Amino acid sequence: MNFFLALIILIPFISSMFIGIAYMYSIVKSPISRLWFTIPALSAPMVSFILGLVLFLGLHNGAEDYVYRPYMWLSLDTYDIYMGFLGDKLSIFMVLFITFVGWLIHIYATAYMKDDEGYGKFFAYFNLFLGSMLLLVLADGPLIMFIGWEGVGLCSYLLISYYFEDPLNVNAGNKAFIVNRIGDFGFLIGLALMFFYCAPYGYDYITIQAHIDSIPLPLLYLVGLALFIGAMGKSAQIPLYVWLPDAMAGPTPVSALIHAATMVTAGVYMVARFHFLYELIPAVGVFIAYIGAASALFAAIIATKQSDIKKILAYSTMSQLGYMFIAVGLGAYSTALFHVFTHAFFKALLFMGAGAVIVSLHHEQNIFKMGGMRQITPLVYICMLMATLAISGVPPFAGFFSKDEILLEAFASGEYLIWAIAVLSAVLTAYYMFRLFFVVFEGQKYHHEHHPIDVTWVMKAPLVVLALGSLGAGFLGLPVLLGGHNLIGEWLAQWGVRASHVSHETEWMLLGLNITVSMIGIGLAYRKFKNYDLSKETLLEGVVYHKFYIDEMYDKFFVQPLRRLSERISVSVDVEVVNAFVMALSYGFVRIGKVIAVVQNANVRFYAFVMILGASSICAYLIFILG
Amino acid sequence: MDMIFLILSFFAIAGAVGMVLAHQPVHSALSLILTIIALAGLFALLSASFLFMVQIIVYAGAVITLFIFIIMFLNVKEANLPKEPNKNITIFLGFIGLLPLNFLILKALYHMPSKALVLSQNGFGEIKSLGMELFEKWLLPFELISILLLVALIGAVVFGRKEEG
Amino acid sequence: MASSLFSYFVVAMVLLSIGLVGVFSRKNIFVIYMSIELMLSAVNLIFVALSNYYHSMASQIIAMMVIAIAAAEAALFLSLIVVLYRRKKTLDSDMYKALSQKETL
Amino acid sequence: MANITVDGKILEVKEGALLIEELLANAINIPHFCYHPALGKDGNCRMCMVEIEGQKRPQIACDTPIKHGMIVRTKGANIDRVKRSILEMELINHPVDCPICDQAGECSLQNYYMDVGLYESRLSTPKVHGQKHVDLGANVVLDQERCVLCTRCVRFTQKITKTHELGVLSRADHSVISTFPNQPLSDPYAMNVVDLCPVGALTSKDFRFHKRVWFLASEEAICNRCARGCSLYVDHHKEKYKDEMIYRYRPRFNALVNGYFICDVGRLSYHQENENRNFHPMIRGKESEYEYAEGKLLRLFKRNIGKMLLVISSSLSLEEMVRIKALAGMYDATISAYEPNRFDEHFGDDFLKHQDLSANARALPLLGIEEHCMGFSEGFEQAELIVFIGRSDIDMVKTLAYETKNIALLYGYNPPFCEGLELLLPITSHTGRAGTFINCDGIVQYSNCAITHNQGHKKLLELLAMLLGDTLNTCEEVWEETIGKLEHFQGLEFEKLKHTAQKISL
Amino acid sequence: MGIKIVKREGKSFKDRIYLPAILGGMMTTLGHFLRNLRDTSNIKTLNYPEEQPKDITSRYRGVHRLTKRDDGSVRCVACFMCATACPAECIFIEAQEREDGVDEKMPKVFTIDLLECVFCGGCVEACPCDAIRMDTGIFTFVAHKREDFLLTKDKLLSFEAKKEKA
Amino acid sequence: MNSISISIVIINIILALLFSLGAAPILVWIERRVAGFIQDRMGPNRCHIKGIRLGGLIQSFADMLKLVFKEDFEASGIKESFFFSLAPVIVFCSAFLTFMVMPFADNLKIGAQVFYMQGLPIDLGVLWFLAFAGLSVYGIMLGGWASNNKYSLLGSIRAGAQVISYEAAMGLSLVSVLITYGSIHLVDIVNFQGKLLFGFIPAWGIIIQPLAAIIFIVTAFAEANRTPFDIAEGESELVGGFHTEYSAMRFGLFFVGEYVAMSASSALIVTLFFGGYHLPWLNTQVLQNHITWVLAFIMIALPTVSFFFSKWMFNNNRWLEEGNIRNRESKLLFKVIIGINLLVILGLGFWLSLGVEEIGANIATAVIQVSTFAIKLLLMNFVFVWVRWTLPRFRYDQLQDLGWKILMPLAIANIVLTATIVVVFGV
Repeated sequence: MNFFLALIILIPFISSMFIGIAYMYSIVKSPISRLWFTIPALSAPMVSFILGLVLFLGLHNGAEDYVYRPYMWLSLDTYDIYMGFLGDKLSIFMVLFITFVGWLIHIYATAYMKDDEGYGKFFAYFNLFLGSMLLLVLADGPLIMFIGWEGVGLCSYLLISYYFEDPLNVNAGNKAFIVNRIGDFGFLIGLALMFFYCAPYGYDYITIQAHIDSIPLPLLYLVGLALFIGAMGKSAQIPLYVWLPDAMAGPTPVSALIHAATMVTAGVYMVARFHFLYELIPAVGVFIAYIGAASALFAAIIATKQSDIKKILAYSTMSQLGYMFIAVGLGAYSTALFHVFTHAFFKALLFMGAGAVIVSLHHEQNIFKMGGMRQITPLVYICMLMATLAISGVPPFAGFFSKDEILLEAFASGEYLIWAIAVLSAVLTAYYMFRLFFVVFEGQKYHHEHHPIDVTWVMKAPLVVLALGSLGAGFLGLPVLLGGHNLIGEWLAQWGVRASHVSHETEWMLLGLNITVSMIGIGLAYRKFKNYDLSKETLLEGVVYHKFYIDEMYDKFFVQPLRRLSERISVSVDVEVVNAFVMALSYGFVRIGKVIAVVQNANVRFYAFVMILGASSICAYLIFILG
Repeated sequence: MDMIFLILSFFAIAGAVGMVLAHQPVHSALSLILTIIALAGLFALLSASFLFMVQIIVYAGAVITLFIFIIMFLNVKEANLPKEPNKNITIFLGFIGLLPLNFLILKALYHMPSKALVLSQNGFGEIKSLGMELFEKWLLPFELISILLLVALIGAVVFGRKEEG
Repeated sequence: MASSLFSYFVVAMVLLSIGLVGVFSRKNIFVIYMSIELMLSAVNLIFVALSNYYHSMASQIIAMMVIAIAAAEAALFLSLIVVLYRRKKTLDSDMYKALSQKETL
Repeated sequence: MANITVDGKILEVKEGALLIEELLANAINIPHFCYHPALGKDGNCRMCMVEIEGQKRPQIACDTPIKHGMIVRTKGANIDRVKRSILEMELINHPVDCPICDQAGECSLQNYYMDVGLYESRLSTPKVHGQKHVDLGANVVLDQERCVLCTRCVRFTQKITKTHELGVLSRADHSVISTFPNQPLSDPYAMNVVDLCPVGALTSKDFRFHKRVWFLASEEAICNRCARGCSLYVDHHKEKYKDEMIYRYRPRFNALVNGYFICDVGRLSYHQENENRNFHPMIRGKESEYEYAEGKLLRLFKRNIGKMLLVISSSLSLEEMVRIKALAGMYDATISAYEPNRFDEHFGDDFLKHQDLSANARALPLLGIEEHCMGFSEGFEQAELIVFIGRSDIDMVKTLAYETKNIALLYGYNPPFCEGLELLLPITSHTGRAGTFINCDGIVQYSNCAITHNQGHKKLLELLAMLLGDTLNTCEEVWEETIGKLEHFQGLEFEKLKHTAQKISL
Repeated sequence: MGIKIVKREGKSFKDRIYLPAILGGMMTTLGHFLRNLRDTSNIKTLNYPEEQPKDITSRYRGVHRLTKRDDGSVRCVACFMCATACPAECIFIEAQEREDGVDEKMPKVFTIDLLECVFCGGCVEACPCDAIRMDTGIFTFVAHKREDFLLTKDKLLSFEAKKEKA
Repeated sequence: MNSISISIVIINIILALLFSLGAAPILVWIERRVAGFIQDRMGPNRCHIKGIRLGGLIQSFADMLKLVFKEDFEASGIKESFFFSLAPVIVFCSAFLTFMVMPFADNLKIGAQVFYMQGLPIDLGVLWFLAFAGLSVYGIMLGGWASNNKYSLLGSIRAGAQVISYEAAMGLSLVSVLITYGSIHLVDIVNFQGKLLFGFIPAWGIIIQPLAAIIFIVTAFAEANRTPFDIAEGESELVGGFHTEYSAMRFGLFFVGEYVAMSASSALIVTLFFGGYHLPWLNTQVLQNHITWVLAFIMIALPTVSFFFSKWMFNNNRWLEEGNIRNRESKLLFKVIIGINLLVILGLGFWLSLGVEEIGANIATAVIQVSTFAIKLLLMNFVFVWVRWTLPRFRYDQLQDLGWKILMPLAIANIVLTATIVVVFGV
């Protein structure tokens, strides 16, 4: 069954290639039925999911971790690096929800993209994206993981700038790619450092774990930080988050896929994967937690003033990712992954619901131009309500349990500042999510420009499934306190739960607090957005609306100076120093060439003459010699 | 015999010199005809009667005719002829340059056994013997030549057609 | 004995030299081509003379084939000249440099 | 702007303008005699009748201001009947002597009759006869019988020249145009009335009976008599077995330069293009073949590198000047455009005539060609060969040092003398070649090549190309190669310039 | 409906090889040849200088003439209509002012180049004054020099119309 | 080299000159009279010497005289005076040389010696004709080019292209003929045609090789620049084509050259396809064996023919004026005919009564064959003339189409067919 690991990855890749070729054929030769794209696109994640399920059941029945190494990939001097896949509990867990949620998003996307000309292209990318993510997750070593890591980056770039006719979208894609490159740079440094020390023994997680001691401690800090920079890039943490809102330029299923199942969770997964490393350097962990907390709060604040429905959701993702990093940083990897799991459901639902709204309003994204959608798309309304409740942390929806656990971890770790920020963020989360919800679904109808239509069942069906997931996923991690077993916690016990030493009273208290906090947020939103007026905007709100001018600051402090510097260099140094040198050389050669080129005058008669002269000279010489 | 040989050689060489020196291509071509016909005479003198006819029919009758035809067809004006101010000097220099070459070859040839070449008796050089030889021993080259001619024909047609557009 | 093999060789050599000189000293593409033809004829003369000398038909056949090839060459060459002249409006062979320079025919 | 409907077509025109202006501007044929864009409306001929919706009777288009929404008809049975009646009226006393009338072929009356008239004459009473040959002075002859009394000529002397020489005499069908006693037509623009006259009443004594107009071909050119450079048509014809001749100059409308008129001096200056021409090259006073003389010129240039003075006329075209400059650069020669007799104060006036008699002197500073006496003298001292190009005032050299210098002359006309000239090479004259000229106001105009003489003399540009050893034989090539790249001519497109004059900043 | 199908001629094999048609033509000419060879009296050739043509009609376009006014002066007013109409451009006119008061304009030079004239009669049609006619009946005009074929104004005025035989 | 061989050579050369050069004025006369009769005209009939018109033949001699004595001038535009003069000479010489190899009679056997009855006793046969017919175009091209006249140049260009095109078809059509006859020697070819096919049909080329005959005749027309292939001259388009600028005897050489070329083409056609010097059913052998009867037949036939000719002459040879000097001609000619008849009959009778030996038989056979050849030649020339006055000129592209697209493939097909038959039936 080990080779199932390879199959899980290969199937999306093969289907992607197939769709791609079919798409090329349809463009170059003649249009073909869309079923040629749809069927492989939908079946690939499904098959992967089933395979994952088989593996999961195997693990569940107590099998060993699956390791599958089909062939040697690199043979560098003395180091041999295998193409290897690792199927332990963590990765199979990831595989399961990635493929499942991904599959739902695929189904949704078939309806969402049905009028698009690049239907086949889209699904080729989509499957490739999924495959890359699976490669990232199932890799048995950092190098293989890095392939998936970069593949994910590439596909995000392709998909974000999917509507490449508009330069804005292309810029967004570029931005995502470049910001990710910065993160990847850190990631690569970390990998390289690790490689330097661990490669002699082998370069897969197990070996690294075994030989982590060979890295000196100070360097270990550096490695941890460097890897975290990579995670920052992928998972959109301060300061490398800027690409995330812009990534909304892609089609909505792309956003859903990026935010729910694939890309952004890569950072969390990576940190969890290197838990053995981070456990050695708890200070870095705390740093990560602070970054996470800051991101959570920061994003939540920004989200309160956004008007683009997808951007709100994007910031909420960033905020939730902040929660996850809080957990990760504090060592509660299973908690973080639990939140990843629940988040996958309700965030996918949110995006797809938002997508449904957008579609029904003919691609209107401004929430203030929506309103009253309840009557039009009642089912979407219900699903969105459930998702919103879930993200706001209202019991018994999924978000409540995972978030509660994170808060518990934060409280228990003693970092009360982080805890406080997290709670504040929770208020804001409930606030901005319900703000969105009320504005979009309740309130005045603001769509006289459009004639809203209800979306098809192909779009709705995944919503329903996900809504059920948002409702029920939390119970998989139902804490012991509430009589649950915390199945996920147990499953991922290896990635430890540290919060067991908090007393039940405290837990109850925190639980209550959480509910209260959510209610406050919801209440605020309800009060404010019954009659909302955009014109009353304070300075602070303006700042918030403009996302704290972070983009502008980036532009001012990094982009512009660099651009000016390069311009200066291109004008002065390049022309006057480098060019002069090169030109002097070339001028010299040209001069010499010109002198020599006199004989190369393209005059065949001249060549013939010279040839004859040569022959004649030889003859003259012969006559001279022979006498 | 010797007299005829000398006269024909003189005409051949005179024609060749005229061809090289003439400014107008038509004059060159006409001088070349002189050479060709004189050479045909030399062939006849060497009792190669078929080659004599072929030389006249193919060279004088077809090739040079075609040549003059093209020259007239293009009808190049005096002003459009290439300017060759140093023509005579280069020709002279060329001859000087070629002298050693010729000298060496002739020196080598001088030691070949010398024998007068005369009109052969008993049918040597007749068309029949040439034909028998050609179609018995040289059939393949003959066919190859025919293919070559065909290729040249097609090539000429392809080159010469009107430019489209 | 003027009409010995050697004297035929002398005549052929002279014609060949004239042809060679013509090829590299004249610009007129027609004259260049005619010089080439002249060289072919000169070689033919040698072949025929040797045929007579050795009483062999083979060299006459070769001479005949040379003539045939010259005819084929003439057809191609002349059509080339026509094309070139149409495009360049000159017979100057030095102007036909399209392959050596950035210029079209 | 206003929209009017003319014959079912909607035109966008200027509100308040005269209807006839806009109709003519939109190329709608509307017969008229008395209206002229330069002289304005008068409304006496009644030829330009149009039907206007809402008006009971047909109206004259030349006195109808445009209103928005007007619906105008210029055709139709009704209006044709009106026009035919008016024409019949005009022709009651017309002698209908088209075979001997100089205007035949360009006569409005004739054209309108062919368009709408075509009736049998109903006249039985004898026609009123007038004088057939009245010499008005200043080369203008009046035929009173043919006159339709449009008074364009009268208004010309009133409005344009303000000399008031002409008037209408008598009444009714005895009305005639006339000068005042002992006051002949004498102003320097008088011959414009011949062009203005729509019929054959006023004819030019200079052109009268020389050629029927339908034989003439017209070429657009400009006058090179003075620095104004008026636009004109060169009417020329090559009779069988004879050399090409210019028969007249006619003014060509050019709003930037001369409007509708030219002066009489310029009009008659075509005579020098026909007469006084020299076609025979001479070498040291002996006639020679042109090709040989050309070779001689080239040899002269090659022999005198660095020792030459090129004395050029400032009436040469821009292209020629540029090429001469290149020539000077190539042969290391000095150029001078010094002309002592360039200005004539008596010639200039405040209308079209300009006191500077050179057609292209504004180009000299642009190209950096010396035009002062100093430069000439300096060049003269060093030179052994003096080449006069396009001018013949070699007397001034004669007075200085005739014996010691060789003089070559490239000139289109008869030079004052030929003895002692090293070389005299005829070139085509002003009308025999195309060129661009800059007039006194910095307006660049293109003059077409109008005539080609039988004799094989070359254009100056071709000679210069020969001397320079390249192939820039035409103005187009020179513009493309050099002039277009000069700073002052950056914005100009040559193709556009060929048809429209353009102003440049000097 | 209204379409008439016309058989294409010249497409059959017999037509395409030409030889039958050529032979047919040659038979025709051979027939003429043999007939005339046998007996020359069928030939209609006129032995011209000895035999003169007898059938020159009044409408025959002979050499031109210029008509005169009643007072014997030239009727032409040099309007150039004949020169304009002439397809061979063989009429050369120069106009001049007429001083005698009869008219304003008259030809100074009026020349017809008979070597170029195609005798189409266009000039006669074009003349508005009936000043040029081609009714002289002269069908041969022989001269030794080219200049003699240029009919000047005086010569044109000197021709008379051919007298009709009663 | 005895006196007999020298005299035979001289006779041969005289015959060749007679058939080529001497035929020219007669051909001109035939051309003009035939043209006249075909077009229902008289043709030249005025020129006479003391009333002797010979049906207008004198006109040709007068024209010749005129051409010889006319002022020979060159236009001032002609730069290449030498080539201008050379061109007609080339045309004339090559046409003349072409004729030189035609056999006028079978090889004459006198005693032990065998003589070729050709102007030049060369056994190259057909190839010689091909070679010199090809050369004659140089004259035309050179003349047209040297004239420095665009019409002339166009004419010469046309001539060049035409000759190159048709020479190919001609050579190819000859190949099949040569395959059939198995020789390139013209005497062999003619003797082959002396045989009988199936015992009663003369084995003439036109019967054995009809396709080759047609192709060859057509191409021969083209080679001789005769109508309908005279586009080089093309007076309706090119004024006079290559000879526009020529006058006097230089033109005369062109003129005569054309007729000589025509004569040569006719001779070759006759030789190749119409049995050459053979009378049908009477080949050399038969003639030599039955020479007595043949001579007797001539003695009877000659007066009969003369009678009918005289009758025709008195019918048609009249001048319209009574008493004109020209009207006496018929009587004079009648006397001459009677004289000739008497001479021939008396001579032959005398000879027959003496008895004919072998040499005499051979010589008589040769004379009869030469006459046969002359008559056939004349008839073929008549066909040339006849075609000229029947067919219009080809358009240039049609001409090239005909040459390359019809005649050439046909000739090749004919070669294949002939070769197949020869190989299969071993004939």
